[in-house]
Amino acid sequence: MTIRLSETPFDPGAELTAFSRGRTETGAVATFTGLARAERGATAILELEAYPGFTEAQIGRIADQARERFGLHDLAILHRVGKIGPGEPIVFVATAASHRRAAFEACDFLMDYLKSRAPFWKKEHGPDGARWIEPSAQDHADRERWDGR
Amino acid sequence: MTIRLSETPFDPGAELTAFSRGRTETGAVATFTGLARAERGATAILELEAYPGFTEAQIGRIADQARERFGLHDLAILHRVGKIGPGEPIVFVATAASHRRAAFEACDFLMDYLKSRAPFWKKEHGPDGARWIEPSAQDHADRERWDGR
Amino acid sequence: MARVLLFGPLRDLAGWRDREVEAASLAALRGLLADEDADLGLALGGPGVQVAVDQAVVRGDAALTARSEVAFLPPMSGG
Amino acid sequence: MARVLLFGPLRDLAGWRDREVEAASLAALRGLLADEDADLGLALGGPGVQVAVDQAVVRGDAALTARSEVAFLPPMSGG
Repeated sequence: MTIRLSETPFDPGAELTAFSRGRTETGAVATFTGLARAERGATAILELEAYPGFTEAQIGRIADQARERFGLHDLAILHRVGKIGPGEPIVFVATAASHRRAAFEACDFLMDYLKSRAPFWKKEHGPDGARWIEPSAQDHADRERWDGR
Repeated sequence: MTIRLSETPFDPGAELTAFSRGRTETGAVATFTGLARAERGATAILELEAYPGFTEAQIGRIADQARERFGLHDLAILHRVGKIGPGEPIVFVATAASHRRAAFEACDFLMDYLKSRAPFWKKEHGPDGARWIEPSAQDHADRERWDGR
Repeated sequence: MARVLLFGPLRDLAGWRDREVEAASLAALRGLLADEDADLGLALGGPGVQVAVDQAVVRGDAALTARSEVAFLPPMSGG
Repeated sequence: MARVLLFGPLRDLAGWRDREVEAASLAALRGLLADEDADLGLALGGPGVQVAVDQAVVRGDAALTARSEVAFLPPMSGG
Protein backbone atom coordinates (compact mmCIF):
# COMPACT_ATOMS: atom_id res chain seq x y z
CA MET A 1 0.00 0.00 0.00
CA THR A 2 1.47 3.36 -0.98
CA ILE A 3 0.19 6.84 -0.19
CA ARG A 4 2.22 9.70 -1.62
CA LEU A 5 2.03 13.43 -2.15
CA SER A 6 3.88 14.86 -5.13
CA GLU A 7 5.05 18.44 -5.64
CA THR A 8 5.70 17.76 -9.32
CA PRO A 9 3.58 16.44 -12.22
CA PHE A 10 3.26 12.66 -12.48
CA ASP A 11 2.22 10.20 -15.18
CA PRO A 12 -0.77 8.07 -14.12
CA GLY A 13 0.21 5.47 -16.72
CA ALA A 14 3.61 4.93 -15.12
CA GLU A 15 1.83 4.44 -11.78
CA LEU A 16 -0.52 1.86 -13.28
CA THR A 17 2.34 0.01 -14.94
CA ALA A 18 4.15 -0.30 -11.61
CA PHE A 19 0.97 -1.16 -9.71
CA SER A 20 -0.23 -3.94 -12.00
CA ARG A 21 3.11 -5.64 -12.60
CA GLY A 22 3.66 -9.17 -11.27
CA ARG A 23 0.16 -9.73 -9.88
CA THR A 24 -0.70 -13.36 -10.59
CA GLU A 25 -3.68 -13.66 -8.22
CA THR A 26 -5.20 -10.20 -8.45
CA GLY A 27 -7.65 -10.44 -11.33
CA ALA A 28 -8.88 -6.86 -11.16
CA VAL A 29 -7.22 -3.44 -11.06
CA ALA A 30 -9.37 -0.31 -11.11
CA THR A 31 -7.92 3.19 -11.32
CA PHE A 32 -9.16 6.71 -11.22
CA THR A 33 -7.26 9.76 -12.42
CA GLY A 34 -8.55 13.22 -11.66
CA LEU A 35 -7.31 15.87 -14.10
CA ALA A 36 -7.39 19.64 -13.64
CA ARG A 37 -10.05 21.05 -15.93
CA ALA A 38 -9.41 24.29 -17.74
CA GLU A 39 -13.13 25.18 -17.46
CA ARG A 40 -12.74 26.92 -20.83
CA GLY A 41 -10.27 29.41 -19.40
CA ALA A 42 -12.06 30.13 -16.11
CA THR A 43 -9.38 28.30 -14.11
CA ALA A 44 -5.81 28.95 -15.08
CA ILE A 45 -4.10 27.29 -12.12
CA LEU A 46 -5.24 25.14 -9.23
CA GLU A 47 -3.23 25.29 -6.02
CA LEU A 48 -3.44 22.48 -3.51
CA GLU A 49 -2.03 22.60 -0.02
CA ALA A 50 -1.56 19.62 2.29
CA TYR A 51 -0.23 19.20 5.82
CA PRO A 52 2.67 16.82 5.13
CA GLY A 53 2.62 13.81 7.40
CA PHE A 54 -0.85 14.56 8.75
CA THR A 55 -2.47 14.39 5.30
CA GLU A 56 -0.90 11.03 4.42
CA ALA A 57 -1.80 9.64 7.85
CA GLN A 58 -5.45 10.70 7.53
CA ILE A 59 -5.65 9.21 4.04
CA GLY A 60 -3.99 6.07 5.39
CA ARG A 61 -6.77 5.57 7.93
CA ILE A 62 -9.38 5.57 5.16
CA ALA A 63 -7.19 3.38 2.99
CA ASP A 64 -7.06 0.81 5.81
CA GLN A 65 -10.86 0.93 6.03
CA ALA A 66 -11.13 0.38 2.27
CA ARG A 67 -8.74 -2.57 2.35
CA GLU A 68 -10.79 -4.30 4.99
CA ARG A 69 -14.24 -3.37 3.69
CA PHE A 70 -13.57 -4.45 0.08
CA GLY A 71 -11.00 -7.20 0.69
CA LEU A 72 -8.36 -5.41 -1.37
CA HIS A 73 -5.04 -7.03 -2.18
CA ASP A 74 -3.40 -3.63 -2.51
CA LEU A 75 -4.00 0.03 -3.21
CA ALA A 76 -2.07 3.12 -4.23
CA ILE A 77 -2.94 6.78 -3.81
CA LEU A 78 -0.88 9.56 -5.34
CA HIS A 79 -1.95 13.17 -4.88
CA ARG A 80 -0.48 16.35 -6.33
CA VAL A 81 0.12 19.36 -4.15
CA GLY A 82 1.30 22.81 -5.19
CA LYS A 83 0.38 24.57 -8.43
CA ILE A 84 -1.35 22.44 -11.03
CA GLY A 85 -1.97 23.48 -14.64
CA PRO A 86 -4.97 22.53 -16.82
CA GLY A 87 -4.86 18.92 -17.97
CA GLU A 88 -2.38 17.85 -15.30
CA PRO A 89 -3.26 14.89 -13.07
CA ILE A 90 -4.34 15.89 -9.56
CA VAL A 91 -5.02 12.49 -8.06
CA PHE A 92 -4.46 8.85 -8.97
CA VAL A 93 -6.06 5.96 -7.10
CA ALA A 94 -5.48 2.29 -7.93
CA THR A 95 -7.10 -0.71 -6.27
CA ALA A 96 -6.35 -4.41 -6.69
CA ALA A 97 -8.78 -7.20 -5.80
CA SER A 98 -9.70 -10.71 -6.88
CA HIS A 99 -12.80 -9.51 -8.68
CA ARG A 100 -13.85 -6.37 -10.47
CA ARG A 101 -16.80 -5.38 -8.28
CA ALA A 102 -14.56 -4.95 -5.20
CA ALA A 103 -11.88 -3.10 -7.17
CA PHE A 104 -14.40 -0.65 -8.67
CA GLU A 105 -16.25 -0.02 -5.43
CA ALA A 106 -13.10 0.54 -3.41
CA CYS A 107 -11.75 3.01 -5.99
CA ASP A 108 -15.07 4.88 -6.00
CA PHE A 109 -15.17 4.90 -2.17
CA LEU A 110 -11.61 6.25 -1.90
CA MET A 111 -12.27 9.00 -4.42
CA ASP A 112 -15.45 10.08 -2.62
CA TYR A 113 -13.44 10.37 0.59
CA LEU A 114 -10.54 12.20 -1.06
CA LYS A 115 -12.84 14.72 -2.78
CA SER A 116 -14.82 15.63 0.32
CA ARG A 117 -12.86 14.99 3.51
CA ALA A 118 -9.15 14.54 2.88
CA PRO A 119 -6.95 17.26 4.42
CA PHE A 120 -6.29 19.44 1.40
CA TRP A 121 -6.98 23.12 0.88
CA LYS A 122 -7.67 24.16 -2.65
CA LYS A 123 -7.36 27.53 -4.30
CA GLU A 124 -8.39 28.40 -7.84
CA HIS A 125 -6.40 31.09 -9.59
CA GLY A 126 -8.59 32.41 -12.41
CA PRO A 127 -8.86 35.53 -14.53
CA ASP A 128 -10.81 37.26 -11.72
CA GLY A 129 -8.28 36.46 -9.00
CA ALA A 130 -7.92 33.62 -6.53
CA ARG A 131 -10.50 31.94 -4.33
CA TRP A 132 -10.48 29.08 -1.83
CA ILE A 133 -12.94 26.36 -2.65
CA GLU A 134 -14.84 23.81 -0.61
CA PRO A 135 -16.32 20.43 -1.56
CA SER A 136 -19.51 20.68 -3.61
CA ALA A 137 -22.87 19.45 -2.35
CA GLN A 138 -22.43 16.62 -4.88
CA ASP A 139 -19.10 15.68 -3.31
CA HIS A 140 -20.73 15.40 0.11
CA ALA A 141 -23.68 13.44 -1.30
CA ASP A 142 -21.28 11.06 -3.07
CA ARG A 143 -19.42 10.33 0.15
CA GLU A 144 -22.61 9.83 2.14
CA ARG A 145 -23.62 6.97 -0.20
CA TRP A 146 -21.18 4.78 1.76
CA ASP A 147 -22.45 5.60 5.24
CA GLY A 148 -24.34 2.75 6.84
CA ARG A 149 -24.05 0.50 3.78
CA MET B 1 -12.77 6.13 -29.41
CA THR B 2 -10.55 3.12 -29.95
CA ILE B 3 -11.44 -0.57 -29.84
CA ARG B 4 -8.60 -2.98 -30.43
CA LEU B 5 -7.79 -6.66 -30.16
CA SER B 6 -4.19 -7.60 -29.46
CA GLU B 7 -2.47 -10.93 -30.13
CA THR B 8 0.47 -9.91 -27.95
CA PRO B 9 0.84 -8.75 -24.33
CA PHE B 10 0.22 -5.07 -23.66
CA ASP B 11 1.02 -2.62 -20.87
CA PRO B 12 -2.12 -1.04 -19.37
CA GLY B 13 -0.02 1.84 -18.06
CA ALA B 14 1.13 2.79 -21.55
CA GLU B 15 -2.52 2.80 -22.64
CA LEU B 16 -3.49 5.06 -19.74
CA THR B 17 -0.63 7.45 -20.47
CA ALA B 18 -1.76 7.81 -24.08
CA PHE B 19 -5.44 8.05 -23.14
CA SER B 20 -5.10 10.75 -20.48
CA ARG B 21 -2.61 12.99 -22.30
CA GLY B 22 -3.69 16.47 -23.38
CA ARG B 23 -7.17 16.39 -21.88
CA THR B 24 -7.85 19.87 -20.54
CA GLU B 25 -11.64 19.56 -20.10
CA THR B 26 -12.01 15.93 -19.11
CA GLY B 27 -11.70 15.98 -15.33
CA ALA B 28 -12.13 12.25 -14.81
CA VAL B 29 -10.52 9.13 -16.26
CA ALA B 30 -11.50 5.71 -14.92
CA THR B 31 -9.82 2.50 -16.01
CA PHE B 32 -10.21 -1.17 -15.42
CA THR B 33 -7.57 -3.80 -16.11
CA GLY B 34 -8.46 -7.48 -15.96
CA LEU B 35 -5.49 -9.73 -15.29
CA ALA B 36 -5.27 -13.49 -15.79
CA ARG B 37 -5.29 -15.15 -12.39
CA ALA B 38 -3.07 -18.15 -11.76
CA GLU B 39 -5.74 -19.59 -9.40
CA ARG B 40 -2.83 -21.04 -7.40
CA GLY B 41 -1.74 -23.23 -10.29
CA ALA B 42 -5.17 -24.40 -11.44
CA THR B 43 -5.00 -22.31 -14.61
CA ALA B 44 -1.75 -22.34 -16.49
CA ILE B 45 -2.89 -20.63 -19.67
CA LEU B 46 -6.03 -18.86 -20.78
CA GLU B 47 -6.86 -18.92 -24.48
CA LEU B 48 -9.21 -16.34 -25.93
CA GLU B 49 -10.68 -16.47 -29.40
CA ALA B 50 -12.44 -13.62 -31.17
CA TYR B 51 -14.06 -13.22 -34.59
CA PRO B 52 -11.94 -10.41 -35.98
CA GLY B 53 -14.04 -7.58 -37.39
CA PHE B 54 -17.28 -8.93 -35.92
CA THR B 55 -16.00 -8.80 -32.33
CA GLU B 56 -14.80 -5.18 -32.61
CA ALA B 57 -18.06 -4.17 -34.32
CA GLN B 58 -20.21 -5.74 -31.58
CA ILE B 59 -18.12 -4.08 -28.87
CA GLY B 60 -18.39 -0.82 -30.80
CA ARG B 61 -22.19 -0.91 -30.60
CA ILE B 62 -22.07 -1.14 -26.81
CA ALA B 63 -19.33 1.50 -26.68
CA ASP B 64 -21.63 3.88 -28.60
CA GLN B 65 -24.40 3.16 -26.08
CA ALA B 66 -22.03 3.90 -23.20
CA ARG B 67 -20.87 7.17 -24.75
CA GLU B 68 -24.42 8.40 -25.06
CA ARG B 69 -25.76 7.03 -21.77
CA PHE B 70 -22.92 8.43 -19.64
CA GLY B 71 -21.98 11.49 -21.70
CA LEU B 72 -18.43 10.26 -22.20
CA HIS B 73 -15.80 12.42 -23.86
CA ASP B 74 -13.92 9.35 -25.01
CA LEU B 75 -13.29 5.69 -24.31
CA ALA B 76 -10.75 3.01 -25.14
CA ILE B 77 -11.09 -0.76 -25.07
CA LEU B 78 -8.16 -3.08 -25.62
CA HIS B 79 -8.67 -6.84 -25.42
CA ARG B 80 -6.13 -9.65 -25.62
CA VAL B 81 -6.79 -12.68 -27.79
CA GLY B 82 -4.70 -15.84 -28.10
CA LYS B 83 -2.80 -17.50 -25.27
CA ILE B 84 -2.48 -15.49 -22.07
CA GLY B 85 -0.22 -16.37 -19.14
CA PRO B 86 -0.92 -15.77 -15.44
CA GLY B 87 -0.59 -12.12 -14.46
CA GLU B 88 -0.90 -10.85 -18.03
CA PRO B 89 -3.54 -8.21 -18.81
CA ILE B 90 -6.61 -9.58 -20.59
CA VAL B 91 -8.66 -6.44 -20.97
CA PHE B 92 -8.20 -2.71 -20.48
CA VAL B 93 -11.06 -0.21 -20.48
CA ALA B 94 -10.64 3.55 -20.07
CA THR B 95 -13.40 6.15 -19.92
CA ALA B 96 -13.14 9.94 -19.90
CA ALA B 97 -15.88 12.25 -18.65
CA SER B 98 -16.30 15.65 -17.02
CA HIS B 99 -17.02 14.11 -13.64
CA ARG B 100 -15.99 10.96 -11.83
CA ARG B 101 -19.43 9.37 -11.39
CA ALA B 102 -19.98 9.11 -15.16
CA ALA B 103 -16.45 7.84 -15.77
CA PHE B 104 -16.76 5.12 -13.09
CA GLU B 105 -20.23 3.99 -14.13
CA ALA B 106 -19.38 3.81 -17.81
CA CYS B 107 -16.26 1.75 -17.09
CA ASP B 108 -18.27 -0.61 -14.87
CA PHE B 109 -21.02 -0.90 -17.51
CA LEU B 110 -18.55 -1.69 -20.29
CA MET B 111 -16.80 -4.35 -18.21
CA ASP B 112 -20.11 -6.01 -17.32
CA TYR B 113 -20.92 -6.20 -21.02
CA LEU B 114 -17.48 -7.45 -22.01
CA LYS B 115 -17.47 -10.18 -19.34
CA SER B 116 -20.88 -11.58 -20.21
CA ARG B 117 -21.86 -10.85 -23.80
CA ALA B 118 -18.91 -9.80 -25.92
CA PRO B 119 -18.05 -12.24 -28.74
CA PHE B 120 -15.13 -14.09 -27.20
CA TRP B 121 -14.67 -17.80 -26.58
CA LYS B 122 -12.51 -18.69 -23.66
CA LYS B 123 -10.61 -21.88 -22.91
CA GLU B 124 -8.71 -22.66 -19.76
CA HIS B 125 -5.68 -24.91 -20.08
CA GLY B 126 -5.02 -26.36 -16.62
CA PRO B 127 -3.23 -29.35 -15.13
CA ASP B 128 -6.30 -31.53 -15.85
CA GLY B 129 -6.58 -30.52 -19.52
CA ALA B 130 -8.51 -27.82 -21.34
CA ARG B 131 -12.11 -26.68 -20.96
CA TRP B 132 -14.28 -24.04 -22.58
CA ILE B 133 -15.83 -21.67 -20.09
CA GLU B 134 -18.99 -19.59 -20.04
CA PRO B 135 -19.86 -16.43 -18.12
CA SER B 136 -20.59 -17.01 -14.43
CA ALA B 137 -24.00 -16.40 -12.89
CA GLN B 138 -22.35 -13.38 -11.22
CA ASP B 139 -21.28 -12.04 -14.62
CA HIS B 140 -24.87 -12.24 -15.88
CA ALA B 141 -26.23 -10.66 -12.68
CA ASP B 142 -23.68 -7.84 -12.96
CA ARG B 143 -24.76 -7.05 -16.51
CA GLU B 144 -28.46 -7.15 -15.63
CA ARG B 145 -27.93 -4.35 -13.10
CA TRP B 146 -27.96 -1.94 -16.06
CA ASP B 147 -31.16 -3.17 -17.69
CA GLY B 148 -34.03 -0.73 -17.29
CA ARG B 149 -32.02 1.71 -15.18
CA MET C 1 -18.23 -21.70 -52.36
CA ALA C 2 -19.24 -19.96 -49.14
CA ARG C 3 -16.52 -19.74 -46.50
CA VAL C 4 -17.61 -21.38 -43.24
CA LEU C 5 -16.05 -20.44 -39.89
CA LEU C 6 -16.46 -22.28 -36.60
CA PHE C 7 -15.67 -20.76 -33.20
CA GLY C 8 -15.01 -22.00 -29.69
CA PRO C 9 -16.18 -25.52 -28.82
CA LEU C 10 -17.71 -26.02 -32.31
CA ARG C 11 -14.23 -25.93 -33.79
CA ASP C 12 -12.97 -28.58 -31.37
CA LEU C 13 -16.01 -30.76 -32.11
CA ALA C 14 -15.65 -30.50 -35.90
CA GLY C 15 -11.87 -30.75 -36.01
CA TRP C 16 -11.65 -27.81 -38.43
CA ARG C 17 -11.83 -24.06 -38.18
CA ASP C 18 -12.72 -22.86 -41.66
CA ARG C 19 -13.70 -24.51 -44.94
CA GLU C 20 -15.16 -23.70 -48.31
CA VAL C 21 -18.60 -25.28 -48.89
CA GLU C 22 -20.80 -25.02 -51.97
CA ALA C 23 -24.32 -24.10 -50.88
CA ALA C 24 -26.92 -21.62 -52.13
CA SER C 25 -28.58 -21.09 -48.77
CA LEU C 26 -27.89 -21.36 -45.08
CA ALA C 27 -30.41 -24.23 -44.83
CA ALA C 28 -28.64 -26.11 -47.61
CA LEU C 29 -25.30 -25.50 -45.91
CA ARG C 30 -26.59 -26.86 -42.60
CA GLY C 31 -27.87 -29.96 -44.43
CA LEU C 32 -24.53 -30.60 -46.13
CA LEU C 33 -22.58 -30.22 -42.89
CA ALA C 34 -25.01 -32.50 -41.00
CA ASP C 35 -24.78 -35.18 -43.69
CA GLU C 36 -21.03 -35.23 -43.28
CA ASP C 37 -20.93 -35.03 -39.47
CA ALA C 38 -24.19 -35.68 -37.61
CA ASP C 39 -22.78 -34.51 -34.23
CA LEU C 40 -21.66 -31.23 -35.76
CA GLY C 41 -25.05 -30.83 -37.49
CA LEU C 42 -26.80 -31.13 -34.12
CA ALA C 43 -24.36 -28.79 -32.39
CA LEU C 44 -24.80 -26.08 -35.07
CA GLY C 45 -28.52 -26.03 -34.25
CA GLY C 46 -27.92 -26.22 -30.50
CA PRO C 47 -29.15 -23.74 -27.89
CA GLY C 48 -27.54 -20.33 -28.03
CA VAL C 49 -25.65 -20.93 -31.29
CA GLN C 50 -25.92 -17.83 -33.48
CA VAL C 51 -25.11 -17.56 -37.17
CA ALA C 52 -23.56 -14.55 -38.84
CA VAL C 53 -23.54 -14.11 -42.61
CA ASP C 54 -20.97 -11.57 -43.72
CA GLN C 55 -20.57 -10.55 -40.04
CA ALA C 56 -24.27 -9.77 -39.54
CA VAL C 57 -26.28 -12.06 -37.26
CA VAL C 58 -29.16 -13.72 -39.13
CA ARG C 59 -32.14 -15.69 -37.86
CA GLY C 60 -33.79 -18.35 -40.03
CA ASP C 61 -32.60 -19.00 -43.57
CA ALA C 62 -30.50 -16.75 -45.79
CA ALA C 63 -29.29 -16.87 -49.38
CA LEU C 64 -25.54 -17.41 -49.83
CA THR C 65 -23.31 -16.29 -52.65
CA ALA C 66 -19.92 -17.56 -53.69
CA ARG C 67 -18.30 -14.91 -51.52
CA SER C 68 -20.45 -15.29 -48.40
CA GLU C 69 -18.75 -15.75 -45.05
CA VAL C 70 -20.83 -17.89 -42.69
CA ALA C 71 -19.81 -17.98 -39.02
CA PHE C 72 -21.31 -20.29 -36.39
CA LEU C 73 -21.02 -18.63 -32.99
CA PRO C 74 -21.59 -20.80 -29.92
CA PRO C 75 -22.62 -19.14 -26.64
CA MET C 76 -20.11 -16.41 -25.94
CA SER C 77 -17.72 -16.67 -23.03
CA GLY C 78 -17.15 -12.97 -22.60
CA GLY C 79 -13.67 -11.59 -22.18
CA MET D 1 8.06 28.00 21.92
CA ALA D 2 5.34 25.95 20.21
CA ARG D 3 5.41 25.99 16.43
CA VAL D 4 2.12 27.24 15.00
CA LEU D 5 1.02 26.34 11.46
CA LEU D 6 -1.87 27.89 9.53
CA PHE D 7 -3.47 26.30 6.48
CA GLY D 8 -5.67 27.39 3.59
CA PRO D 9 -7.64 30.62 4.03
CA LEU D 10 -6.34 31.10 7.61
CA ARG D 11 -2.87 31.64 6.21
CA ASP D 12 -4.09 34.30 3.78
CA LEU D 13 -6.02 36.02 6.58
CA ALA D 14 -3.07 36.05 8.99
CA GLY D 15 -0.42 36.89 6.43
CA TRP D 16 1.89 34.20 7.80
CA ARG D 17 2.17 30.44 7.52
CA ASP D 18 4.19 29.35 10.52
CA ARG D 19 5.55 31.01 13.64
CA GLU D 20 7.02 30.20 17.01
CA VAL D 21 4.79 31.26 19.93
CA GLU D 22 5.48 30.86 23.66
CA ALA D 23 2.39 29.31 25.26
CA ALA D 24 1.86 26.55 27.83
CA SER D 25 -1.57 25.56 26.57
CA LEU D 26 -3.72 25.73 23.49
CA ALA D 27 -6.10 28.13 25.28
CA ALA D 28 -3.21 30.45 26.12
CA LEU D 29 -1.98 30.26 22.53
CA ARG D 30 -5.41 31.18 21.18
CA GLY D 31 -5.50 34.15 23.58
CA LEU D 32 -2.09 35.40 22.48
CA LEU D 33 -2.94 35.15 18.79
CA ALA D 34 -6.31 36.89 19.31
CA ASP D 35 -4.67 39.74 21.22
CA GLU D 36 -2.35 40.36 18.30
CA ASP D 37 -4.93 39.94 15.53
CA ALA D 38 -8.60 39.94 16.53
CA ASP D 39 -9.81 38.79 13.08
CA LEU D 40 -7.47 35.83 13.16
CA GLY D 41 -8.54 35.01 16.72
CA LEU D 42 -12.16 34.83 15.61
CA ALA D 43 -11.33 32.81 12.53
CA LEU D 44 -9.33 30.24 14.55
CA GLY D 45 -12.48 29.54 16.57
CA GLY D 46 -14.73 29.61 13.51
CA PRO D 47 -17.04 26.81 12.36
CA GLY D 48 -15.29 23.70 11.12
CA VAL D 49 -11.78 24.81 12.13
CA GLN D 50 -9.96 21.84 13.67
CA VAL D 51 -6.76 21.93 15.70
CA ALA D 52 -4.04 19.31 15.60
CA VAL D 53 -1.30 19.12 18.23
CA ASP D 54 1.65 17.06 17.02
CA GLN D 55 -0.50 15.89 14.09
CA ALA D 56 -3.30 14.52 16.28
CA VAL D 57 -6.66 16.32 16.22
CA VAL D 58 -7.58 17.64 19.69
CA ARG D 59 -10.86 19.02 21.01
CA GLY D 60 -10.89 21.51 23.88
CA ASP D 61 -7.69 22.56 25.58
CA ALA D 62 -4.32 20.82 25.51
CA ALA D 63 -0.98 21.36 27.24
CA LEU D 64 1.84 22.48 24.97
CA THR D 65 5.55 21.90 25.34
CA ALA D 66 8.45 23.75 23.76
CA ARG D 67 8.46 21.24 20.91
CA SER D 68 4.71 21.11 20.25
CA GLU D 69 3.49 21.62 16.70
CA VAL D 70 0.04 23.25 16.63
CA ALA D 71 -1.84 23.28 13.32
CA PHE D 72 -5.07 25.17 12.66
CA LEU D 73 -7.02 23.36 9.94
CA PRO D 74 -9.91 25.22 8.30
CA PRO D 75 -12.68 23.21 6.59
CA MET D 76 -10.99 20.87 4.16
CA SER D 77 -11.41 21.30 0.41
CA GLY D 78 -10.75 17.71 -0.52
CA GLY D 79 -8.43 16.86 -3.36
